[in-house]
Amino acid sequence: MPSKNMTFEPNANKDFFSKLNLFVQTHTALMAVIIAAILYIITIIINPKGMNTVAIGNIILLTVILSIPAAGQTMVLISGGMDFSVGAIMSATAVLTTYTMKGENGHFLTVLIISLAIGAFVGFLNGVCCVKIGLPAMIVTMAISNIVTRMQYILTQGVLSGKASPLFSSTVKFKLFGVVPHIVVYALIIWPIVFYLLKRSRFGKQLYMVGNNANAARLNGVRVTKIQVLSYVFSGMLAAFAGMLGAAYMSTARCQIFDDYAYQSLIAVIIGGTTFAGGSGSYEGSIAGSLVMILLSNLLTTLNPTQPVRNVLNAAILILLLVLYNRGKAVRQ
Amino acid sequence: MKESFARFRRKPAFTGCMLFLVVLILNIGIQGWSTCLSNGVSVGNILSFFQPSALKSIFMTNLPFILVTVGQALLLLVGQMDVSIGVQIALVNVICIMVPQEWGVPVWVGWIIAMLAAFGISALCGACCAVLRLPALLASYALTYLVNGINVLIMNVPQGSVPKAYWKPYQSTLFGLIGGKDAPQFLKFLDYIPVPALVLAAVLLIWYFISRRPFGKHIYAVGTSQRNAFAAGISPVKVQMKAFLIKGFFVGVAGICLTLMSASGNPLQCEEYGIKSLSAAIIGGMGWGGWGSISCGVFGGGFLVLIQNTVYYFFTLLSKIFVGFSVTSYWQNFVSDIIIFGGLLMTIVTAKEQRKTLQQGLKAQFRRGEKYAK
Amino acid sequence: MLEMKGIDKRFGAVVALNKASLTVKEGEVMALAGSNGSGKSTMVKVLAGLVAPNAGEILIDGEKKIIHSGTDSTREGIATAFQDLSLIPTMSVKDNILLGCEIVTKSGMVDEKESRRLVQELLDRFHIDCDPDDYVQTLMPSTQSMLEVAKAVFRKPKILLLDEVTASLHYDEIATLFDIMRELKNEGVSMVYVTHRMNEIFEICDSITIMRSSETVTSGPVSDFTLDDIIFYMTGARPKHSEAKTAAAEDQDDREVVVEVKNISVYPKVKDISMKAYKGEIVGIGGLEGQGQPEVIRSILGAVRPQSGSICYMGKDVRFKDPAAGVKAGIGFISGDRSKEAVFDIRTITENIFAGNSAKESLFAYLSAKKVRKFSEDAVKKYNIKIGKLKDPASSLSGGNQQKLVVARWIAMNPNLLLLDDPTKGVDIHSRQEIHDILRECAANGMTVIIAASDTDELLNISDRVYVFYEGKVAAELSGEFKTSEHLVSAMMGVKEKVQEAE
Amino acid sequence: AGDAAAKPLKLASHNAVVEGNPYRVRYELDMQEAAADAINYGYEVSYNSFVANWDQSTETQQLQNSINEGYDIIVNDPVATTGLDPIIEAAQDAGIIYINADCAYMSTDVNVLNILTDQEYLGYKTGLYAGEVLGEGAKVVMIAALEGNQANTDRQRGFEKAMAEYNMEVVASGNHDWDTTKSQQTMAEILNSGVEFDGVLVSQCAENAFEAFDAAGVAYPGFIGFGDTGAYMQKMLEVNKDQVVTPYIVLSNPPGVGATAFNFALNLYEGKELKEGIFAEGFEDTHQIWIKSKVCYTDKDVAAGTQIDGMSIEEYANSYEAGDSISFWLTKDEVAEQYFK
Ligand SMILES: Nc1ncnc2c1ncn2[C@@H]1O[C@H](COP(=O)(O)OP(=O)(O)OP(=O)(O)O)[C@@H](O)[C@H]1O
Ligand SMILES: Nc1ncnc2c1ncn2[C@@H]1O[C@H](COP(=O)(O)OP(=O)(O)OP(=O)(O)O)[C@@H](O)[C@H]1O
Ligand SMILES: [Mg+2]
Ligand SMILES: [Mg+2]
Repeated sequence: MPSKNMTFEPNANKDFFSKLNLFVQTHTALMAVIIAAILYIITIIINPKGMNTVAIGNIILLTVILSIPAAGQTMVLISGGMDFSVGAIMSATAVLTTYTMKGENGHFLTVLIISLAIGAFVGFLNGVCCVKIGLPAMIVTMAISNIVTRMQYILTQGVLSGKASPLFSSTVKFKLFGVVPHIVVYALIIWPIVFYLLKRSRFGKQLYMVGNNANAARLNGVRVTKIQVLSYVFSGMLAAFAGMLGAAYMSTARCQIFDDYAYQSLIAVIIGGTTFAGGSGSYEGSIAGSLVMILLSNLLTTLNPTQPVRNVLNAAILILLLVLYNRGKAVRQ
Repeated sequence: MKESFARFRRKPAFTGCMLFLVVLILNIGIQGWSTCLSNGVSVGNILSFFQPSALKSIFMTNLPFILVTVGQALLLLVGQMDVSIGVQIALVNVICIMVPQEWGVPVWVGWIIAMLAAFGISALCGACCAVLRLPALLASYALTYLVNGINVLIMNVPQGSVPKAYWKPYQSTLFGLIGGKDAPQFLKFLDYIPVPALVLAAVLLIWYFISRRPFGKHIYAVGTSQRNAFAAGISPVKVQMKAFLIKGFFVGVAGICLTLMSASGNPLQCEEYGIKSLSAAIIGGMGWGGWGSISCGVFGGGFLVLIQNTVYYFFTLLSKIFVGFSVTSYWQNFVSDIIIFGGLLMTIVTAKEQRKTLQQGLKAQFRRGEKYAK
Repeated sequence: MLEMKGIDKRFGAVVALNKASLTVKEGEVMALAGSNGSGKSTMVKVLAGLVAPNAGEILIDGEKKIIHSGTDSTREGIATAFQDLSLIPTMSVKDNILLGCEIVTKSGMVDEKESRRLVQELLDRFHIDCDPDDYVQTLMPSTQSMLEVAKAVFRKPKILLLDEVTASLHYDEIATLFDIMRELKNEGVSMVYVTHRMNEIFEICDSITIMRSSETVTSGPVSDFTLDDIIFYMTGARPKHSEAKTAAAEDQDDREVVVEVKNISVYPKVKDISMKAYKGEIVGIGGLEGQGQPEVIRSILGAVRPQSGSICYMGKDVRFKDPAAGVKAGIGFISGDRSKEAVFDIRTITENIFAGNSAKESLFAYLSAKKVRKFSEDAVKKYNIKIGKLKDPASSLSGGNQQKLVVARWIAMNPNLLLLDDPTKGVDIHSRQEIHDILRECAANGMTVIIAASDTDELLNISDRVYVFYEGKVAAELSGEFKTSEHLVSAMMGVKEKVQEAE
Repeated sequence: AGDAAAKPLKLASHNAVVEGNPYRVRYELDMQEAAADAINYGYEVSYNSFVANWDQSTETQQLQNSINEGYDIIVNDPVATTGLDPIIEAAQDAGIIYINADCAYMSTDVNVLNILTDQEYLGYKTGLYAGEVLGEGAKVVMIAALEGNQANTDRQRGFEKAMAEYNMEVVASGNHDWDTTKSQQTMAEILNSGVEFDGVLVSQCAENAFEAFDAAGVAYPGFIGFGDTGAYMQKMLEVNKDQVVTPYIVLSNPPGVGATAFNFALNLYEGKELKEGIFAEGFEDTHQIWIKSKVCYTDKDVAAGTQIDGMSIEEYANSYEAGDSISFWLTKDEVAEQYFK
């Protein structure tokens, strides 16, 4: 039976843009790295002094912190959901960390266990509401994150109190050879776990299946609800851990300190090629996307515009990035 | 009667309406009780919710939010959304104040320019979401930064004022408008009709006429399936752009109402309306794309507004019953957020109704099929 | 009247149309035939304005036309009933039919009264039994299909495109449809009729155009073609008439019963169904569409909960709480509704083949990339699936190959019991044959197969024994000498007495 | 205290925001304390607080509700500098004592008392000390608070005045919007940019800006200020323990200003009259009373062993929680003595 459907187009002299577009769509992670590189090059062209060990260390540190909630966000998006509560969970565990540690060493394990439990619980709640009950993920995770935020205030009465333990802080902040911050050690633990989950376990395979076609996955014997709820739970736990690292980085933590990470992580993940529709995406893309977000902010500071102009520029660049990657399909093909 | 109620139960606006009514009754009760405790029991106090001044202040202060929620509902209908809707109101407000102040033109000219700005920014958002087909959530989030920046560039600190001749009518009741104490007393009942309520009614009436045109059908088609609408000869891009422009109209009116309420300008306000209006519309019964109606927006917006009011009186009441109980805002916010979450959970009820409808529909068909076969 | 010349269309790397052409004369019904993925629907969509061709031209009445959108298409007098429907489920029947051509009063408002009258007229003409105010999503699939056609006809087209509209229609509905088509033909309307059902081509069509692998291979009056000719042009090979294997019905009783369904009912369609399947047997389920076949199959899998009755699997009463439980117990399920229930279109071919394995074993155990690749390479080879690269998305495959992918996914897992729900729906003859061969081989190796199929010939061909469902009950059980087309069809129509007499 | 004859009095405190803002949290706590303290003057004050979450509509409605509820005193820290004229008129018509605190209310159409902290002074004082330690023509980083906010504008005016006197040059700038995270992030990004500077001028939230130096592992700046939290005071003492590494300034932007405003209200409630000439120069038409920061010290004062509230500076600094900012408020008697006839 002749089948020519799969013949690949031999003459490749199509116009440059459609080729570029195809490249962007198929190599999203690589594209994110390229954009990051472009942003960095622009930064140091504008300000050659910007290329220094301090800056590089800082960029690594912030990228690692952002890449952790982005990991959870990636899983949730792949499974077809969306998690807006990562910011609130991060803030909550950050506040909890400083509140419990009170600047003394030795509370790490307690804090870790409680934080992960909180993350898992909130993630579970998100999962149940979005998946089992079937409410719109964006709205429900936002509503739940509001409640998480209120709990922070009730716990601390809104007062900034306590401090991360110096030892814990130093495991995040101190620099190897004056450049590489110690936080990479945490990254070396978390990243492989995430890669393992997504690429080398049936959980990952099922996650993609569920996100792509939940109905088919179910009839194929996948426990769809379980997988989706699990993705929210993992997202909650990862965010919880990121909140602890954030607290170590900031030393002190007020309520709502990391709320912005909800959007930040979402955009990072999207720039990394994961789509809202679910079923596709990769964690390497999300890490690269995190790097783009950090370098973008760095570039804007280098340009040193006034706050309103900075906002306008930020918007313009974000839209540009979205145009590059995330245009929906046209109705007419 | 029973029939029409059953039909109503299957409508998307059902939960929104029920939630709204429940909170309304709660509000009337708690507010009345709270007032009784301070001023002694009397019919007037029990129904203190209906005092002209109380009614007026609810409408006056919350009209912008409700209008914006209606706009958001319209966007949800065509399968879009706009979280920058909040800063857009601030933009309108800023222009309303700054244009007359800086250029010395009459106030109403400023308003027209502000309206045009609302259309312009909505068209921009529409261009991003409908024409360029960017994910609406992220594109409009990016626009939040843009509009915010523009607002501060136009007006760096809160300032300005509106002549009393403009804001006074907005902040009065229909009775006040026709002359207040000088008006004939038999028209006193008009005191229960705040002017902002009339504005709301007018805007909804305009919408009613728009929705009865073919466009009113097209928004559902486009929201449910762009491809199928396109196949039927409807341009999804055009319909979505139109929806964005109509939303621009809502935002413009909302911004002017806000200006009349505060009689001044503030570049940094209402930002959270973007997300809040989205939750409100969902609580009101909207789905993503093609499911719901404008009334969902009205009910959802009203629900959130009344929650806030009810919680205020609830805590006041507590502090009156338990002497020495002092209210910290954490608990107030906590309680209202829990209630909002509860409201969201309640939307499952509509989902259930819809499922039931589907089943009933199928059952009827099936029976008919049996008859047909014989 | 209508002429399409040299139409090219690529979707990314996939070539859907390659210099395809087609000509329709006035007042003629032209059949557009071709195996799955040969580009029929794409041709139709080019005319409907949904697909932008990369090259080629469209002539209507000799004039060159450019069709950019549904509006353009309507303006040129073209109306389309799509294979995957174009109705809006959340809108009422009335609004759907009038969508894009609303009746308005002078003031520009929609004239609801006049709309309802016109729509009611149309519904009567098509014998569609529903209210103009019913929401489309509450209607049965067959009614929706009819509405799709009615909607197209309402536009009073000069050219009517019907893309596999009969796939889910009942026989009486098809008769109504053909009547209307004849009427339209007399009015001079040209029609393009896409179908996989060969008998329909001979019944209603005047001419035929056959496509293969994105190209138009031949066309001419239907009278010039025999069935074998058509199949030859579609597949490039003459069909070999393989003889159905009949199992000896007598010695059944001492074989092991793998699954036994006892008096189950599933609201609303299944009322009281009992059936059993023995080890190594292929059991067919026949019947008109909507008699409860999918529900029964899904209750065995655990995807649907029966209200009453019991299911006995491997000698034990079971009640799987979800398909995952069924799969764990060694059941596999293959659905014919590829896009909704089987294929993960944006995932790679590898992942699609491995999907069965992915679902089964422990969630967090290590899975080597090599193992996954080997698994799928083997399956692709063994089942002769035509692919580009293993890393390509499943959507790059033609429909028939996608279906083989799904079959391979489960066969490779060697399940104890394989359930198939109309697995060859819309699959071309050639691929169908291959899938049958695979199933026979598996059954010979001891796998039990239960298969529901809408095509009677296929059903008789593949199965050892056939249960015929009618109105949620078993109307007949056919095996041995009773397994004939006549018995099957009369049972399907609910003509019970005859069958019983024969038994 | 606590006599049975205490007169019941209802106080409503309205706020633009409380959550997420340690300053406003303290503001509320101080007000609560002042309200409790009023028992000594024969008032049993029931206190309720309402937060508008930066929404003027909510603010207006809550004020209207408070008017309907018959509160005696309303102290408002407003969302914006204008926009409440109608509601203030309504409150005053109802015989309620309405006082504006902390953030200025700038409308001239209504007669409202504004009890504010002298923000210009904070900027000016910091700038002057920076000039003193860094010398003429120093290069500085300027991290301002929230663009478009009145207090920020006033402070910047003070900073600029001092910078002009010492010819200082701003080589990098940013905003922290009173957000501690942002303060640290902005400082970190400025450090990333590799720009060279002598000192850092920051409009509060200095502790987090300073934290960025720690995180980046670079040498501390030649000056930092001003800050007002426990964390800041303690950190600066620790850094400069053995020798002065980074000269700094501690200045209080007292959250207690709301409590002070309440005590103004109490005096007004008793019918006392304000003295003449107490309004800030140039702001007479908006009736602004600027309260100067009472707590102000630098590294030099630490070396000199200056005492605050009868404590050494170390003791004073350690008496604050990390996140707490320095606060004080004027009692009813102090207010009466300084501002009333
Ligand atoms: N949107 C699309 N994106 C990518 N490939 C597509 C798309 N639509 C169709 N194709 C591919 O184009 C080819 C032709 O598809 P088409 O739907 O026209 O086939 P068909 O003849 O209608 O088949 P069937 O009988 O199964 O309906 C197939 O290989 C299909 O996979
Ligand atoms: N039972 C149902 N099944 C399917 N869809 C429904 C059902 N009920 C309502 N809808 C959908 O919800 C939409 C809104 O319904 P509704 O009747 O409330 O709209 P409306 O009357 O136009 O709105 P408004 O509230 O502004 O008067 C309908 O157009 C339809 O798409
Ligand atoms: Mg209606
Ligand atoms: Mg087709």
